[in-house]
Amino acid sequence: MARVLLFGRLSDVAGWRLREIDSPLLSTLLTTLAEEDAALGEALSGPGVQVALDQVIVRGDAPLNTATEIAFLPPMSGG
Amino acid sequence: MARVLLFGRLSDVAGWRLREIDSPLLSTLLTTLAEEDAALGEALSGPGVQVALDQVIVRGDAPLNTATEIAFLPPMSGG
Amino acid sequence: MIRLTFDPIDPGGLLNEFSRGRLEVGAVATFTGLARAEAGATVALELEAYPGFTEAEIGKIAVQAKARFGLEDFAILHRVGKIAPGDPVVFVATAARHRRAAFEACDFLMDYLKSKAPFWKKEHGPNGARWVEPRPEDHADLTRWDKEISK
Amino acid sequence: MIRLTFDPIDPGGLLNEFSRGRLEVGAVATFTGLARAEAGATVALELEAYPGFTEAEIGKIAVQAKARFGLEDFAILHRVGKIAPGDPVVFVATAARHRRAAFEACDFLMDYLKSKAPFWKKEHGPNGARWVEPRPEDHADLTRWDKEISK
Repeated sequence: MARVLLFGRLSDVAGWRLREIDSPLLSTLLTTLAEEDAALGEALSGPGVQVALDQVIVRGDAPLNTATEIAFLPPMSGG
Repeated sequence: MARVLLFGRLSDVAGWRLREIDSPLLSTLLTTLAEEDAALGEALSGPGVQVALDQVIVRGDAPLNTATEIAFLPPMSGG
Repeated sequence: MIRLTFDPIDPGGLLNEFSRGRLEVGAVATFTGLARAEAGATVALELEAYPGFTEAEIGKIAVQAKARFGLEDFAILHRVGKIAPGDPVVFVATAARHRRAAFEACDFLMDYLKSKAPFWKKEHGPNGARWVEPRPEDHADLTRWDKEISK
Repeated sequence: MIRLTFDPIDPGGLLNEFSRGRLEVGAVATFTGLARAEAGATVALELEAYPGFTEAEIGKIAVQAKARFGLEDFAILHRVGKIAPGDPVVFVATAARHRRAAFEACDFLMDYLKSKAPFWKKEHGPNGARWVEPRPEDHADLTRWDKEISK
Protein backbone atom coordinates (compact mmCIF):
# COMPACT_ATOMS: atom_id res chain seq x y z
CA MET A 1 0.00 0.00 0.00
CA ALA A 2 1.72 3.19 -1.19
CA ARG A 3 0.74 6.55 0.29
CA VAL A 4 -0.87 8.89 -2.23
CA LEU A 5 -0.88 12.64 -1.44
CA LEU A 6 -2.81 15.33 -3.29
CA PHE A 7 -1.95 19.03 -2.98
CA GLY A 8 -3.61 22.32 -3.80
CA ARG A 9 -6.67 22.21 -6.07
CA LEU A 10 -6.18 18.45 -6.67
CA SER A 11 -7.41 17.61 -3.18
CA ASP A 12 -10.40 19.92 -3.69
CA VAL A 13 -11.26 18.04 -6.90
CA ALA A 14 -10.83 14.61 -5.26
CA GLY A 15 -12.33 15.37 -1.89
CA TRP A 16 -9.37 13.74 -0.14
CA ARG A 17 -5.72 14.52 0.60
CA LEU A 18 -4.19 11.22 1.60
CA ARG A 19 -5.01 7.64 0.72
CA GLU A 20 -3.24 4.31 0.75
CA ILE A 21 -3.56 2.56 -2.60
CA ASP A 22 -1.97 -0.63 -3.85
CA SER A 23 -0.57 -0.40 -7.37
CA PRO A 24 2.57 -1.84 -9.04
CA LEU A 25 3.32 1.17 -11.24
CA LEU A 26 2.71 4.90 -11.33
CA SER A 27 0.85 4.41 -14.63
CA THR A 28 -1.48 1.79 -13.17
CA LEU A 29 -2.13 4.00 -10.15
CA LEU A 30 -3.14 6.86 -12.47
CA THR A 31 -5.48 4.52 -14.37
CA THR A 32 -7.08 3.33 -11.14
CA LEU A 33 -7.59 6.90 -9.89
CA ALA A 34 -9.05 8.06 -13.24
CA GLU A 35 -11.48 5.11 -13.46
CA GLU A 36 -12.70 5.84 -9.97
CA ASP A 37 -12.99 9.62 -10.44
CA ALA A 38 -12.92 11.00 -13.99
CA ALA A 39 -12.59 14.63 -12.79
CA LEU A 40 -9.55 13.72 -10.71
CA GLY A 41 -8.09 11.75 -13.63
CA GLU A 42 -8.39 14.81 -15.83
CA ALA A 43 -6.93 17.11 -13.15
CA LEU A 44 -3.96 14.78 -12.59
CA SER A 45 -3.10 14.79 -16.29
CA GLY A 46 -3.57 18.58 -16.53
CA PRO A 47 -0.79 21.01 -17.45
CA GLY A 48 1.97 21.52 -14.94
CA VAL A 49 1.06 18.69 -12.57
CA GLN A 50 4.28 17.12 -11.28
CA VAL A 51 4.76 13.80 -9.51
CA ALA A 52 7.12 13.23 -6.59
CA LEU A 53 8.09 9.74 -5.47
CA ASP A 54 9.47 9.80 -1.95
CA GLN A 55 9.86 13.59 -2.30
CA VAL A 56 11.82 13.45 -5.57
CA ILE A 57 10.23 14.77 -8.79
CA VAL A 58 9.99 12.02 -11.44
CA ARG A 59 9.07 12.08 -15.11
CA GLY A 60 7.55 9.11 -16.94
CA ASP A 61 6.45 5.83 -15.38
CA ALA A 62 7.99 4.32 -12.25
CA PRO A 63 7.54 1.16 -10.16
CA LEU A 64 5.89 1.64 -6.78
CA ASN A 65 6.58 -0.39 -3.69
CA THR A 66 4.53 -0.58 -0.55
CA ALA A 67 6.58 2.10 1.21
CA THR A 68 6.49 4.65 -1.59
CA GLU A 69 5.03 8.10 -0.98
CA ILE A 70 3.49 9.47 -4.22
CA ALA A 71 2.66 13.16 -4.25
CA PHE A 72 0.75 14.92 -7.03
CA LEU A 73 1.78 18.56 -7.17
CA PRO A 74 -0.24 21.06 -9.21
CA PRO A 75 1.56 24.25 -10.38
CA MET A 76 3.14 25.87 -7.34
CA SER A 77 1.95 29.33 -6.49
CA GLY A 78 4.83 30.40 -4.32
CA GLY A 79 4.29 31.64 -0.79
CA MET B 1 26.84 86.20 21.97
CA ALA B 2 26.30 83.69 19.16
CA ARG B 3 26.62 79.95 19.88
CA VAL B 4 29.52 78.33 18.03
CA LEU B 5 29.45 74.53 17.57
CA LEU B 6 32.30 72.33 16.33
CA PHE B 7 31.74 68.80 15.05
CA GLY B 8 33.89 65.75 14.33
CA ARG B 9 37.64 66.29 14.18
CA LEU B 10 37.21 70.07 14.55
CA SER B 11 36.32 69.75 18.22
CA ASP B 12 39.32 67.44 18.73
CA VAL B 13 41.58 70.12 17.20
CA ALA B 14 40.05 72.93 19.24
CA GLY B 15 39.58 71.08 22.51
CA TRP B 16 36.01 72.38 22.79
CA ARG B 17 32.62 71.72 21.21
CA LEU B 18 30.48 74.70 22.16
CA ARG B 19 31.33 78.31 22.96
CA GLU B 20 29.51 81.62 23.00
CA ILE B 21 31.43 84.24 21.03
CA ASP B 22 30.43 87.78 20.11
CA SER B 23 31.18 88.70 16.50
CA PRO B 24 29.28 90.84 13.94
CA LEU B 25 30.09 88.68 10.88
CA LEU B 26 30.99 85.11 10.06
CA SER B 27 34.27 86.39 8.56
CA THR B 28 35.21 88.26 11.74
CA LEU B 29 34.35 85.21 13.84
CA LEU B 30 36.70 83.10 11.70
CA THR B 31 39.47 85.68 12.12
CA THR B 32 38.98 85.72 15.90
CA LEU B 33 39.09 81.92 16.10
CA ALA B 34 42.20 81.68 13.88
CA GLU B 35 44.08 84.36 15.87
CA GLU B 36 43.33 82.55 19.09
CA ASP B 37 44.15 79.02 17.77
CA ALA B 38 46.10 78.74 14.51
CA ALA B 39 45.51 74.99 14.21
CA LEU B 40 41.77 75.50 14.51
CA GLY B 41 41.93 78.36 12.01
CA GLU B 42 43.62 76.06 9.52
CA ALA B 43 41.18 73.21 10.19
CA LEU B 44 38.16 75.51 9.72
CA SER B 45 39.42 76.67 6.31
CA GLY B 46 40.28 73.08 5.28
CA PRO B 47 38.63 71.26 2.35
CA GLY B 48 35.02 70.27 2.72
CA VAL B 49 34.26 72.20 5.93
CA GLN B 50 30.72 73.58 5.70
CA VAL B 51 29.09 76.26 7.81
CA ALA B 52 25.51 76.15 9.03
CA LEU B 53 23.78 79.23 10.43
CA ASP B 54 20.76 78.25 12.47
CA GLN B 55 20.95 74.79 10.88
CA VAL B 56 21.02 76.04 7.28
CA ILE B 57 24.19 75.61 5.20
CA VAL B 58 25.55 78.98 4.02
CA ARG B 59 28.28 79.93 1.57
CA GLY B 60 30.27 83.17 1.81
CA ASP B 61 30.07 85.74 4.58
CA ALA B 62 26.98 86.41 6.67
CA PRO B 63 25.95 88.74 9.50
CA LEU B 64 25.60 87.15 12.94
CA ASN B 65 23.18 88.24 15.58
CA THR B 66 23.20 87.33 19.22
CA ALA B 67 20.80 84.43 18.77
CA THR B 68 22.60 82.81 15.84
CA GLU B 69 23.83 79.22 16.11
CA ILE B 70 26.95 78.74 13.97
CA ALA B 71 28.02 75.17 13.30
CA PHE B 72 31.26 74.15 11.59
CA LEU B 73 30.78 70.80 9.86
CA PRO B 74 33.79 68.82 8.58
CA PRO B 75 33.18 66.29 5.77
CA MET B 76 30.37 64.00 6.87
CA SER B 77 31.23 60.33 7.19
CA GLY B 78 27.75 58.91 7.04
CA GLY B 79 26.45 56.67 9.81
CA MET C 1 17.45 28.00 9.35
CA ILE C 2 14.46 27.06 7.21
CA ARG C 3 11.18 26.41 8.97
CA LEU C 4 7.48 26.10 8.20
CA THR C 5 5.01 26.93 10.93
CA PHE C 6 1.27 26.84 11.49
CA ASP C 7 1.72 29.34 14.36
CA PRO C 8 1.89 33.13 13.99
CA ILE C 9 5.34 34.42 13.04
CA ASP C 10 7.13 36.92 15.31
CA PRO C 11 9.42 38.83 12.88
CA GLY C 12 10.88 41.04 15.61
CA GLY C 13 11.83 38.14 17.85
CA LEU C 14 13.39 36.38 14.86
CA LEU C 15 15.35 39.48 13.82
CA ASN C 16 16.80 39.99 17.30
CA GLU C 17 17.66 36.31 17.66
CA PHE C 18 19.26 36.33 14.20
CA SER C 19 21.35 39.47 14.87
CA ARG C 20 22.56 38.59 18.37
CA GLY C 21 26.30 38.13 18.92
CA ARG C 22 27.31 38.88 15.32
CA LEU C 23 30.54 40.79 15.90
CA GLU C 24 31.82 40.73 12.31
CA VAL C 25 28.66 40.67 10.24
CA GLY C 26 27.84 44.32 9.74
CA ALA C 27 24.71 43.91 7.65
CA VAL C 28 21.36 42.24 8.34
CA ALA C 29 18.54 42.63 5.82
CA THR C 30 15.05 41.28 6.37
CA PHE C 31 11.83 41.00 4.48
CA THR C 32 8.44 40.41 6.04
CA GLY C 33 5.50 39.59 3.79
CA LEU C 34 2.14 40.48 5.31
CA ALA C 35 -1.20 39.08 4.17
CA ARG C 36 -3.22 41.83 2.49
CA ALA C 37 -6.90 42.42 3.10
CA GLU C 38 -7.37 43.71 -0.50
CA ALA C 39 -10.09 46.02 0.79
CA GLY C 40 -12.12 43.12 2.13
CA ALA C 41 -11.73 40.89 -0.95
CA THR C 42 -9.49 38.58 1.09
CA VAL C 43 -10.88 37.34 4.39
CA ALA C 44 -8.01 34.89 4.87
CA LEU C 45 -5.10 33.42 2.97
CA GLU C 46 -4.50 29.68 3.18
CA LEU C 47 -1.13 28.19 2.37
CA GLU C 48 -0.38 24.54 1.90
CA ALA C 49 3.13 23.09 1.84
CA TYR C 50 4.46 19.57 1.35
CA PRO C 51 6.34 19.07 4.64
CA GLY C 52 9.87 17.87 4.06
CA PHE C 53 9.79 18.47 0.31
CA THR C 54 9.03 22.19 0.64
CA GLU C 55 11.85 22.83 3.13
CA ALA C 56 14.26 20.77 1.01
CA GLU C 57 13.42 22.72 -2.17
CA ILE C 58 13.81 26.05 -0.35
CA GLY C 59 17.06 24.74 1.10
CA LYS C 60 18.54 24.15 -2.37
CA ILE C 61 17.96 27.79 -3.32
CA ALA C 62 19.15 29.09 0.04
CA VAL C 63 22.45 27.22 -0.31
CA GLN C 64 22.83 28.75 -3.80
CA ALA C 65 22.12 32.22 -2.40
CA LYS C 66 24.62 31.75 0.42
CA ALA C 67 27.40 30.90 -2.02
CA ARG C 68 26.44 33.44 -4.68
CA PHE C 69 26.17 36.44 -2.35
CA GLY C 70 28.76 35.33 0.21
CA LEU C 71 26.22 35.25 3.03
CA GLU C 72 27.30 34.60 6.58
CA ASP C 73 23.87 33.21 7.41
CA PHE C 74 20.19 33.22 6.52
CA ALA C 75 16.85 32.50 8.18
CA ILE C 76 13.63 31.66 6.36
CA LEU C 77 10.38 31.18 8.20
CA HIS C 78 7.17 30.54 6.29
CA ARG C 79 3.69 30.40 7.70
CA VAL C 80 1.31 27.69 6.49
CA GLY C 81 -2.39 27.16 7.17
CA LYS C 82 -4.94 29.97 7.45
CA ILE C 83 -3.53 33.48 7.76
CA ALA C 84 -5.51 36.62 8.64
CA PRO C 85 -4.93 39.94 6.79
CA GLY C 86 -2.08 41.89 8.39
CA ASP C 87 -0.37 38.76 9.73
CA PRO C 88 3.15 37.85 8.57
CA VAL C 89 3.22 35.15 5.88
CA VAL C 90 6.97 34.95 5.39
CA PHE C 91 10.09 36.26 7.10
CA VAL C 92 13.53 36.17 5.49
CA ALA C 93 16.73 37.45 7.13
CA THR C 94 20.20 37.55 5.58
CA ALA C 95 23.52 38.43 7.22
CA ALA C 96 26.63 39.52 5.34
CA ARG C 97 29.72 41.66 5.88
CA HIS C 98 28.40 44.33 3.54
CA ARG C 99 24.91 45.58 2.93
CA ARG C 100 24.83 45.09 -0.84
CA ALA C 101 25.17 41.31 -0.40
CA ALA C 102 22.61 41.18 2.40
CA PHE C 103 20.02 43.15 0.39
CA GLU C 104 20.54 41.25 -2.84
CA ALA C 105 20.39 37.83 -1.21
CA CYS C 106 17.19 38.74 0.66
CA ASP C 107 15.65 40.07 -2.56
CA PHE C 108 16.71 36.94 -4.48
CA LEU C 109 15.31 34.58 -1.84
CA MET C 110 12.00 36.44 -1.79
CA ASP C 111 11.73 36.34 -5.59
CA TYR C 112 12.12 32.57 -5.41
CA LEU C 113 9.78 32.10 -2.47
CA LYS C 114 7.03 34.21 -4.03
CA SER C 115 7.12 32.59 -7.46
CA LYS C 116 8.49 29.06 -7.42
CA ALA C 117 8.65 27.66 -3.90
CA PRO C 118 6.40 24.61 -3.34
CA PHE C 119 3.37 26.26 -1.81
CA TRP C 120 -0.25 26.22 -2.89
CA LYS C 121 -2.19 29.31 -2.02
CA LYS C 122 -5.92 29.77 -1.59
CA GLU C 123 -7.62 33.11 -1.11
CA HIS C 124 -10.75 33.03 0.99
CA GLY C 125 -13.06 35.89 0.03
CA PRO C 126 -16.54 36.90 1.15
CA ASN C 127 -17.99 34.82 -1.74
CA GLY C 128 -15.84 31.72 -1.45
CA ALA C 129 -12.30 30.57 -2.03
CA ARG C 130 -10.05 30.36 -5.08
CA TRP C 131 -6.61 28.84 -5.73
CA VAL C 132 -3.98 31.40 -6.74
CA GLU C 133 -1.49 30.90 -9.53
CA PRO C 134 1.81 32.83 -9.50
CA ARG C 135 1.55 36.37 -10.94
CA PRO C 136 3.43 37.00 -14.19
CA GLU C 137 5.53 39.70 -12.45
CA ASP C 138 6.69 37.12 -9.90
CA HIS C 139 8.26 35.08 -12.69
CA ALA C 140 9.63 38.29 -14.24
CA ASP C 141 11.22 39.20 -10.89
CA LEU C 142 12.95 35.85 -10.77
CA THR C 143 14.36 36.06 -14.29
CA ARG C 144 16.17 39.29 -13.28
CA TRP C 145 18.74 37.06 -11.57
CA ASP C 146 19.32 34.93 -14.67
CA LYS C 147 19.93 38.04 -16.76
CA GLU C 148 22.50 39.25 -14.29
CA ILE C 149 24.43 36.02 -14.65
CA SER C 150 24.62 36.38 -18.43
CA LYS C 151 25.66 40.08 -18.28
CA MET D 1 9.65 58.28 11.94
CA ILE D 2 13.22 59.57 12.10
CA ARG D 3 14.99 59.39 15.44
CA LEU D 4 18.50 59.60 16.87
CA THR D 5 19.20 57.79 20.12
CA PHE D 6 22.05 57.38 22.59
CA ASP D 7 20.37 54.22 23.89
CA PRO D 8 20.75 50.73 22.40
CA ILE D 9 18.45 50.06 19.44
CA ASP D 10 15.96 47.16 19.56
CA PRO D 11 15.47 46.25 15.86
CA GLY D 12 13.00 43.47 16.62
CA GLY D 13 10.76 45.68 18.75
CA LEU D 14 10.87 48.35 16.05
CA LEU D 15 10.03 45.86 13.29
CA ASN D 16 7.01 44.49 15.14
CA GLU D 17 5.79 47.97 16.04
CA PHE D 18 6.27 49.09 12.43
CA SER D 19 4.42 46.08 10.94
CA ARG D 20 1.48 46.02 13.33
CA GLY D 21 -1.99 46.61 11.94
CA ARG D 22 -0.90 47.04 8.31
CA LEU D 23 -3.77 45.35 6.50
CA GLU D 24 -2.94 46.56 2.98
CA VAL D 25 0.83 46.93 3.04
CA GLY D 26 2.08 43.52 2.02
CA ALA D 27 5.80 44.24 2.13
CA VAL D 28 8.10 45.35 4.93
CA ALA D 29 11.86 45.48 4.30
CA THR D 30 14.40 46.31 6.99
CA PHE D 31 18.09 46.85 7.27
CA THR D 32 20.07 46.67 10.49
CA GLY D 33 23.67 47.84 10.48
CA LEU D 34 25.77 46.26 13.23
CA ALA D 35 29.08 47.66 14.50
CA ARG D 36 31.92 45.34 13.44
CA ALA D 37 34.76 44.29 15.72
CA GLU D 38 37.15 44.07 12.73
CA ALA D 39 38.98 41.25 14.54
CA GLY D 40 39.73 43.46 17.54
CA ALA D 41 40.82 46.50 15.52
CA THR D 42 37.66 48.33 16.61
CA VAL D 43 36.96 48.44 20.33
CA ALA D 44 34.08 50.88 19.89
CA LEU D 45 32.50 53.08 17.27
CA GLU D 46 31.57 56.64 18.20
CA LEU D 47 29.02 58.57 16.20
CA GLU D 48 28.32 62.26 16.50
CA ALA D 49 25.27 63.96 14.99
CA TYR D 50 24.10 67.56 14.91
CA PRO D 51 20.75 67.23 16.67
CA GLY D 52 17.94 68.84 14.71
CA PHE D 53 20.07 69.37 11.59
CA THR D 54 20.86 65.65 11.17
CA GLU D 55 17.22 64.56 11.46
CA ALA D 56 16.13 67.35 9.09
CA GLU D 57 18.69 66.35 6.43
CA ILE D 58 17.69 62.67 6.71
CA GLY D 59 14.06 63.77 6.52
CA LYS D 60 14.60 65.49 3.15
CA ILE D 61 15.92 62.23 1.65
CA ALA D 62 13.25 60.11 3.31
CA VAL D 63 10.50 62.29 1.82
CA GLN D 64 12.13 61.88 -1.61
CA ALA D 65 12.30 58.11 -1.11
CA LYS D 66 8.66 57.95 -0.05
CA ALA D 67 7.55 59.70 -3.24
CA ARG D 68 9.99 57.97 -5.58
CA PHE D 69 9.23 54.42 -4.45
CA GLY D 70 5.60 54.94 -3.46
CA LEU D 71 6.22 53.96 0.15
CA GLU D 72 3.37 53.65 2.58
CA ASP D 73 5.70 54.44 5.48
CA PHE D 74 9.29 54.38 6.72
CA ALA D 75 11.16 54.30 10.03
CA ILE D 76 14.78 55.36 10.52
CA LEU D 77 16.49 54.99 13.86
CA HIS D 78 20.16 55.89 14.22
CA ARG D 79 22.32 55.33 17.24
CA VAL D 80 24.76 58.06 18.33
CA GLY D 81 27.46 58.04 21.00
CA LYS D 82 29.69 55.07 21.74
CA ILE D 83 28.65 51.74 20.22
CA ALA D 84 30.11 48.33 21.06
CA PRO D 85 30.90 45.74 18.33
CA GLY D 86 27.83 43.66 17.51
CA ASP D 87 25.40 46.41 18.58
CA PRO D 88 22.97 47.91 16.06
CA VAL D 89 24.09 51.28 14.66
CA VAL D 90 21.19 51.93 12.34
CA PHE D 91 17.76 50.45 11.66
CA VAL D 92 15.70 51.30 8.58
CA ALA D 93 12.25 49.88 7.80
CA THR D 94 10.15 50.53 4.72
CA ALA D 95 6.57 49.50 4.00
CA ALA D 96 5.03 49.27 0.54
CA ARG D 97 2.32 47.35 -1.28
CA HIS D 98 4.91 45.36 -3.23
CA ARG D 99 8.28 44.06 -2.22
CA ARG D 100 10.32 45.62 -5.05
CA ALA D 101 9.45 49.12 -3.78
CA ALA D 102 10.13 48.21 -0.14
CA PHE D 103 13.54 46.69 -0.95
CA GLU D 104 14.66 49.49 -3.25
CA ALA D 105 13.62 52.25 -0.88
CA CYS D 106 15.41 50.57 2.04
CA ASP D 107 18.54 50.11 -0.08
CA PHE D 108 18.38 53.74 -1.27
CA LEU D 109 17.96 55.10 2.27
CA MET D 110 20.89 53.03 3.53
CA ASP D 111 23.13 54.21 0.67
CA TYR D 112 22.37 57.79 1.68
CA LEU D 113 22.74 57.18 5.42
CA LYS D 114 26.08 55.39 5.02
CA SER D 115 27.69 57.94 2.72
CA LYS D 116 26.19 61.42 3.04
CA ALA D 117 24.07 61.74 6.16
CA PRO D 118 25.38 64.29 8.67
CA PHE D 119 27.27 62.02 11.04
CA TRP D 120 30.89 62.06 12.12
CA LYS D 121 32.34 58.70 12.94
CA LYS D 122 35.30 57.81 15.13
CA GLU D 123 36.76 54.34 15.44
CA HIS D 124 38.28 53.55 18.80
CA GLY D 125 41.00 50.90 18.45
CA PRO D 126 43.43 49.33 20.89
CA ASN D 127 45.99 52.02 19.96
CA GLY D 128 43.75 55.07 19.95
CA ALA D 129 40.97 56.65 17.92
CA ARG D 130 40.66 57.95 14.37
CA TRP D 131 37.99 59.84 12.48
CA VAL D 132 36.54 57.93 9.54
CA GLU D 133 35.86 59.43 6.12
CA PRO D 134 33.24 57.83 3.82
CA ARG D 135 34.54 54.87 1.79
CA PRO D 136 34.71 55.39 -1.99
CA GLU D 137 32.27 52.50 -2.49
CA ASP D 138 29.71 54.28 -0.31
CA HIS D 139 29.68 57.17 -2.77
CA ALA D 140 29.64 54.69 -5.67
CA ASP D 141 26.59 52.98 -4.11
CA LEU D 142 24.79 56.28 -3.96
CA THR D 143 25.47 57.25 -7.58
CA ARG D 144 23.68 54.05 -8.68
CA TRP D 145 20.42 55.87 -8.03
CA ASP D 146 21.37 58.90 -10.16
CA LYS D 147 22.18 56.62 -13.08
CA GLU D 148 18.79 54.98 -12.77
CA ILE D 149 17.07 58.35 -13.08
CA SER D 150 18.86 59.12 -16.36
CA LYS D 151 18.14 55.69 -17.90
